[in-house]
Amino acid sequence: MTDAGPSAGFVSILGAIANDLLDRKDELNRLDGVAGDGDLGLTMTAAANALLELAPSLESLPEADAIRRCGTEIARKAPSTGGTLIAFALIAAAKAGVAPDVPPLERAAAYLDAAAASVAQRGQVAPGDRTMLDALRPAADAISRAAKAGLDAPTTLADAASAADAGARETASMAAKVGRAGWLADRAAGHEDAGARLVAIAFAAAARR
Amino acid sequence: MTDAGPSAGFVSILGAIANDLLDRKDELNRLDGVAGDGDLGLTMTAAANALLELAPSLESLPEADAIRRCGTEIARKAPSTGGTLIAFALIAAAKAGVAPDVPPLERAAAYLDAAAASVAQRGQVAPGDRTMLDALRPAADAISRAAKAGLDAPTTLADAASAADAGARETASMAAKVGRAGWLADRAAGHEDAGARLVAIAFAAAARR
Amino acid sequence: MQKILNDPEPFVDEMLEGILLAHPNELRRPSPRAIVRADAPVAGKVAIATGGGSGHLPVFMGYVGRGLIDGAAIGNVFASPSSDDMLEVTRAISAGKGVLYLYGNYGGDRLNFDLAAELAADEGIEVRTILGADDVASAPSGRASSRRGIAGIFFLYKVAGAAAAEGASLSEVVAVTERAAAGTRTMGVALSPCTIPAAGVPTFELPVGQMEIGMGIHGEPGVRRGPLETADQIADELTRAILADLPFARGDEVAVLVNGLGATPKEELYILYRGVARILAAEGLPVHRVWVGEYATSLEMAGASLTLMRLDDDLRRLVDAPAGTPFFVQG
Amino acid sequence: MQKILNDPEPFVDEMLEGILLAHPNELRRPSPRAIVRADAPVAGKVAIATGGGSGHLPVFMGYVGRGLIDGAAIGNVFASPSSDDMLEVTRAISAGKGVLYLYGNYGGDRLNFDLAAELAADEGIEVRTILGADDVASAPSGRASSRRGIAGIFFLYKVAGAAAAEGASLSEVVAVTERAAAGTRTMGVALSPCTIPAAGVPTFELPVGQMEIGMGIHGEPGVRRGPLETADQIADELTRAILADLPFARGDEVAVLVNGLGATPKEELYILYRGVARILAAEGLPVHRVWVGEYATSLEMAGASLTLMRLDDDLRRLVDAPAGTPFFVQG
Ligand SMILES: Nc1ncnc2c1ncn2[C@@H]1O[C@H](COP(=O)(O)OP(=O)(O)O)[C@@H](O)[C@H]1O
Ligand SMILES: Nc1ncnc2c1ncn2[C@@H]1O[C@H](COP(=O)(O)OP(=O)(O)O)[C@@H](O)[C@H]1O
Ligand SMILES: [Mg+2]
Ligand SMILES: [Mg+2]
Ligand SMILES: [Mg+2]
Ligand SMILES: [Mg+2]
Repeated sequence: MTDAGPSAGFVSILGAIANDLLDRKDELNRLDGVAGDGDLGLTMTAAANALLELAPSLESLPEADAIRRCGTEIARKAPSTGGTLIAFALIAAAKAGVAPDVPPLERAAAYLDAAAASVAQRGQVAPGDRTMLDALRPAADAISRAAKAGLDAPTTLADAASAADAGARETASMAAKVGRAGWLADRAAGHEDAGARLVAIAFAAAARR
Repeated sequence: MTDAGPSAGFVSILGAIANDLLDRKDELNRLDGVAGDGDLGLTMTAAANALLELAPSLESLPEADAIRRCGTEIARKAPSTGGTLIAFALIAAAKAGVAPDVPPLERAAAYLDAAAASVAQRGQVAPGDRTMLDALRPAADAISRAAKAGLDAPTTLADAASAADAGARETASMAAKVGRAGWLADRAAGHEDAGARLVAIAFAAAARR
Repeated sequence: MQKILNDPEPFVDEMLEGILLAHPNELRRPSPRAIVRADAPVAGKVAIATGGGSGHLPVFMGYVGRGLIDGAAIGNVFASPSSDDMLEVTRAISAGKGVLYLYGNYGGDRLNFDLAAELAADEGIEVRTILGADDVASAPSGRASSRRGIAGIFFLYKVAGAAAAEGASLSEVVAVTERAAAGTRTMGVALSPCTIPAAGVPTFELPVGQMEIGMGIHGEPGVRRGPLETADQIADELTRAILADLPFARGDEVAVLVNGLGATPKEELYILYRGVARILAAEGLPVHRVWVGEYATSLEMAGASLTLMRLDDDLRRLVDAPAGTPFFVQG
Repeated sequence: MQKILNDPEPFVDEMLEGILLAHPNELRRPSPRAIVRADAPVAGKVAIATGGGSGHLPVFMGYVGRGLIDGAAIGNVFASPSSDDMLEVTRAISAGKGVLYLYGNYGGDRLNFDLAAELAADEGIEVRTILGADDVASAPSGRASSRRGIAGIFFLYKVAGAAAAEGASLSEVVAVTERAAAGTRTMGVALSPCTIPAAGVPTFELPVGQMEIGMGIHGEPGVRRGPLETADQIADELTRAILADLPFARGDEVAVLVNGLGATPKEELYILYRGVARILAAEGLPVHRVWVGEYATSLEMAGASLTLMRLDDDLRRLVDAPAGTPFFVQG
């Protein structure tokens, strides 16, 4: 990590996430196809490619600016429901007013809190509605807890990843509240929500890095 | 054959042919699909149903009138290339000026001669062009020969049926001259012409009756 | 994947290039994913913007033209356009009389177009929004505002576009279009899936001999899946669901749209309409005018949808008004 | 068989019933298989009759209307109408200025329509015949008169119909339409078969990943079958075959029709046109006007055809003239 700019840590996590998303395209399409239109893998491929292209220019930026650039880039290049909610979430995180001298895990906790609040507000959803929030909220909470408890970064990220994974798994038994209603043939029963799995993939990538 | 009208013999052959055509619908569609549009079985089903409906009203007509009615009915109800050529052929046969007191096989020979000439003229084809004429011409010739030789009806019809069958088989190695040209991928090679097989079916039905 | 294409990746951009090459005098492209009338902004007229994912032609940009809408933001296949794209459209069509955003009720579109509307307002452009939410199969009538927008948007474009062409103010256009939306109901049936080019495999499986009643135009699940029924049975199921929902009442004059989803021949659409017409006649609902054809598609999906709009004098005049785009002409 | 129908047997008659129910003010039906303009015969005008098998909408009856043709005889799916049907059409449209028969070059149609023309002549109606024979894939240029007629018939209807609407005499209509026919060439590609409802199984097999270049609109074999190529490669193969055949020469102004066979989305047709437009530009052939959509279909067959017509001043004016039917409107 020689010559590391202020956002080097963020960028390296970003690269890990983007690469994993590229690998999981078909799985995300398939999950989205169960109840939606089967394109989340395509949208996330567009997002991941945009981020990988952007990454080199981010390292030297202040962290909040780097995060905001990711948000505006996804808003432009991957503007689906999922993509736009993620873009808004990143922009909200960038706006959260996190001071650069706060320790990394606390910064992460503050970003994720703002991000989860943004998804809930913009998407008008709560936990249990079978959306990406069902993986994001528990992961954010796990990081907050770990940061408060003073755990180390690898442990914290592993906790967050397993919280996100558990949250994604639970969506398989949830009924969707947004979009289609309960009176529709519930083909989705037993399948995870695509956006929740996407969040779990991202946290797993961050933890593995 | 009590109460038989002047066309009872013709009508009974007609019924046999119509029923066999109904049975062979899929085969005729399939053969027509090889180089054409796959509908000869459908057209012949329409023709056969029309003839079966018409048949009861024909027995009491003079034979030439009965034949002409079959032609005009097929022209109305089954007006495809194959159907219309058969309709014209029947009308030509009816117009051939065959005297009712000529012996049956000679009458048949004269009808068929006029029919084959009509197909050749209306369709602008000659034997060897891979059409129904390649079964009709040899069958007509076989009946002429048998009638001249004074053979009995069953033998004559059996001869005609095997001549038509042999003619239909030969079309499998003929190149089409009408419609598609030789420069087209010759998917038809090895398959019989649908219209020739149709004629062979008709003569086989007549012989079996 | 039996498709005529070069590469799934630039599918949308190559399609746009083809459309612009074919219709250079009628359409222009202020930015890569924004298509507007060649003569936009049209002075003295309320402007109408729409947008949404690709794969539904003539929805969306096929309705950009005379007597219809002014511009469309173009997303990837089945994906929302960006707020930037919608903002570009808005800027290119705004003639100072206000802009109506008229599009289907989908999460991504709402997020992006609401943001575009905010940004446009910051630039001094007044924007009002009406959502197409006509698919009775997508939510019960108690939650009608969460319904998906499908082929019924055609009637909304027609009404809003004709009102704007007549010189109505933004609030007048909004009022009459909201009345149209309130009286428009659609339901569809899918007989086959379709394949997003970049995905390469069908979005879902629908075995031969089966149909899905109420399926969405991106392949979202419908109300039930079962054995393929006859045209008359399908007409009955679609028509009854629609009639019960508004509910339409004896004597209501209606406009009818029988829409093909992509692979279903016009011959079949007319057989379906025959069944619908008989029911409408029996229910005492006079048919003012009928449109039969492909008005809102899902790539090569087989199937059809039925839309009914309840008419009043204004709506009757507006649906009858002339219109002309490269994809749709009404004399 | 994923079709919306009641019963294969009355398929054509139910379709006609649906069409008449949908468009009662524009079309009428003097006999069960004859569809004519509601206002036929149109006084003072040469009348134009066509006909052919069903399954190709808007070909044939979709072009019955203002500025186009006057009537169509309707056959079963892919089968000729009867001579009686054509005679009924002829009687219903003849306004004393003569009748032009304009239809595709198929054996059954020729036999039946020639007979109808003879019978019409017996009744004192003058009939002239022009055949559409535009499919370059169906016979070499040395035997051009034995070619099949496919989507290019649209241009012939347009030219003949506009000339008749201008008040031209029968021999004038014939002359300009023959000039149009002489300068019109089409070639197509099929990506899937289609199924005649009464047959219940596809007319032929075409494995996924394969295409057939030059296939006829009833599934008649084409010039070659091979792996599915890119849109640009297909554009190249179709365009080059057409350009070489007339041959078109640098500077010739052309009208272009990119026609979908049934299941191919408009998105793909425009991607195909993009490839065609590039070649035409490179060859120095100015494009006067482009039509993209479903103008001559084969039920639910996937695929497309390309038609080019060489223009002169008359033909340019005639293709641009307004026209209006329930299936096609040009402003
Ligand atoms: N209102 C919402 N709030 C939060 N998340 C949502 C909402 N709607 C959809 N999502 C998430 O987005 C995912 C689908 O994203 P995407 O495929 O991009 O949507 P679309 O194709 O419908 O635009 C869902 O799996 C879900 O997790
Ligand atoms: N010009 C012709 N002369 C004689 N027979 C012909 C001619 N053209 C076609 N046929 C016969 O008609 C058969 C096809 O009949 P049909 O399926 O009714 O034609 P289509 O569907 O093309 O109208 C062919 O198999 C052939 O035997
Ligand atoms: Mg999706
Ligand atoms: Mg045939
Ligand atoms: Mg989507
Ligand atoms: Mg046929």
